[in-house]
Amino acid sequence: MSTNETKRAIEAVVMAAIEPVEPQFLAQLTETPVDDIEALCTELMAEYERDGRGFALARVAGGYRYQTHPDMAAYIERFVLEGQSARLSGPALETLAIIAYKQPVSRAQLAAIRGVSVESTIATLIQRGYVAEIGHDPGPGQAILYGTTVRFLEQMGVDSLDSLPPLAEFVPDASVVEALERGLRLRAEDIPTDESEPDAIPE
Amino acid sequence: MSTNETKRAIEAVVMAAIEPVEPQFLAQLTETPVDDIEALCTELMAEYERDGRGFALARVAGGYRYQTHPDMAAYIERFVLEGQSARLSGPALETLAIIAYKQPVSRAQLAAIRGVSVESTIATLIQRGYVAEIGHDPGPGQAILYGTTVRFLEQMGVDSLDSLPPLAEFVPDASVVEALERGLRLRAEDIPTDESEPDAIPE
Amino acid sequence: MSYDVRTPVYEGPFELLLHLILKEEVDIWDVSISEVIDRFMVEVEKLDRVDLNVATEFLLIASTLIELKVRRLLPGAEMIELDEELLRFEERDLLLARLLECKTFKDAAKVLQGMLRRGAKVVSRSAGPEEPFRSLSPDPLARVTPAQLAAAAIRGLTPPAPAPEVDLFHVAPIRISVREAADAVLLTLNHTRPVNFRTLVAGIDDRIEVIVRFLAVLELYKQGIVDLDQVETFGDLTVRRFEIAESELDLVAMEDWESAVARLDADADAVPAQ
Repeated sequence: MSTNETKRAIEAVVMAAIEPVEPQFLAQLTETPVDDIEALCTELMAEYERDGRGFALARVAGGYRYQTHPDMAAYIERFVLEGQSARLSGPALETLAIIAYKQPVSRAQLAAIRGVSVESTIATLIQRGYVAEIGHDPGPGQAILYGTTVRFLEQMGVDSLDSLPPLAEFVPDASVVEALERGLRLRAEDIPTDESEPDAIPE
Repeated sequence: MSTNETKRAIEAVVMAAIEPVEPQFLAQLTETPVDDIEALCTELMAEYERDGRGFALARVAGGYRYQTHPDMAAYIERFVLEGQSARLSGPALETLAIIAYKQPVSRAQLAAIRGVSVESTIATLIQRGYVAEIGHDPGPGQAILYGTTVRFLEQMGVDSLDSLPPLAEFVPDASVVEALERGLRLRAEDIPTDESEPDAIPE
Repeated sequence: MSYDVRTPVYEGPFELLLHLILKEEVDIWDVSISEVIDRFMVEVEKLDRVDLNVATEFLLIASTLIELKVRRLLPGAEMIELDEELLRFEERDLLLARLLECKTFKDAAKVLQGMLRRGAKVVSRSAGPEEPFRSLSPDPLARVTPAQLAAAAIRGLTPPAPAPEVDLFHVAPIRISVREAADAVLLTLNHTRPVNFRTLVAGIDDRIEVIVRFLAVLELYKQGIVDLDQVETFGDLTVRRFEIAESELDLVAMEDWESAVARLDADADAVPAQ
């Protein structure tokens, strides 16, 4: 791959990333030595500075990320205070709500319930500090399990998860129950009491 | 504020945003006429393209956003891995097309055009966030009316519904109409006679 | 056209009909009725699941086709009245229009698919502002109440395929009940002078309303309030009110019709107007 192509790939990947991207990851992705990645990133930083861009490529703990240029702080402050960046999308809120009520829950379970990939939604929720990894599924997959944080409770203004409104008479559909059970060793209280339905218990 | 300063501010703000930023908002933040904002954004787009950046500034869903350059899709695919949600089925796409062009539209109207029940395809489209309930029919039935969402525009990468190709482009051409007419003709006399159009007679 | 690489699985009757006519070049009229049905059934059997709505639509299309074909084969076709002839063209044109509409959106869907595919090749920036700006922004959850969270949970946990709902849409066109229709008929028939049924339904465009009015006339006949006469088969139906009704108008009996009308209307909903 040409140097130019590698630079473009770095730009694209860092632009798409929510968290800083490790140079090792960029090296692996572009099949380029890490030292070259670092050199190319330094070049990019210089280019943006030279071109007087309003953003910058920064080396922070954990890797590279795009951020706003310090000169533009005044605009960003006003922009951020306006709250445009402070909206939780409908899908994100729904995923958060499922995690809140059904924790601990794995990414695969969430994807099965939501019917779509939840990668970026979970990343956003973790970044916001509402959700955290709270353990691993003891089953073969050792899937990461997610749950809500203390910060989540604070922001919702409730003391504990028990203080969230109950989902009333809402009974999830069998497919949702199945999705929740699949791939997760069940906690005792989750095991369906109806023993006559062995199908509901995951293999 | 100098033109250059405005451009930098646009770059910084759009970089910090999580959804497309309306030009009106950029105009307000930088105290610059909207027309100038649009012109500057167009300049920025051209600069990134000229410099062969791995990202692009795009006009989507009524605003500006940074996104990865389409040429970099291979790296992004590897990067987001499971991030790509499953493709839509043919029926779901066709229902989506009808909603996109005929909105607001009720389930009954959709079913009439599709010739089948659209329950589950609408549910899929809503879950994907492409379609939402956008109102109720004022008539006696108070039927729910559906329309496309901002997310749909974002996913399509278009600025507004007006940017979709006009439906007229898809109206079947004469040969298809003729084939259908031939297939559905009522009686032998309906077939054009030799003198007029010999091609129309089926073998 | 490389579109149809998969085993054709039809989402609906229009799609199937499109396929039969455009791809297999079946001339619905040149083949025998049994062959039309056979081909139709072969395709229908390929459906991997039977959806009652779909099955009904298939039946409807199949019967429309057969009806059109049978009419053509019937002896004495030359003697068909002009408006009946026109009606037949109207039916054909309706089917044609629906097929064209189906094809139009099928093609539009392909373009949308391409656009969505291209759209999926880019990832938009969603990292948001970095610190310290991030902490400046109002917390999005601060505006969410616990009740809204619970509502979001229910939305999120509701499976994609909803339980079939009773769609009241089809109820809308019904503006008149048999009972009301009977009142309207009696109002027109306030003399014993016979009135042509056509007169009784003059100005009514909705097919269902015409049928409801006809049902009302039948009920009034049954109750001995009006007399019916038809001089020749398919001739005009005349309705005449008895000078002295054989009985009082039985309102309860009228109500029995309403469920039948509701069914009728539901059927009509399967054949949407235009």
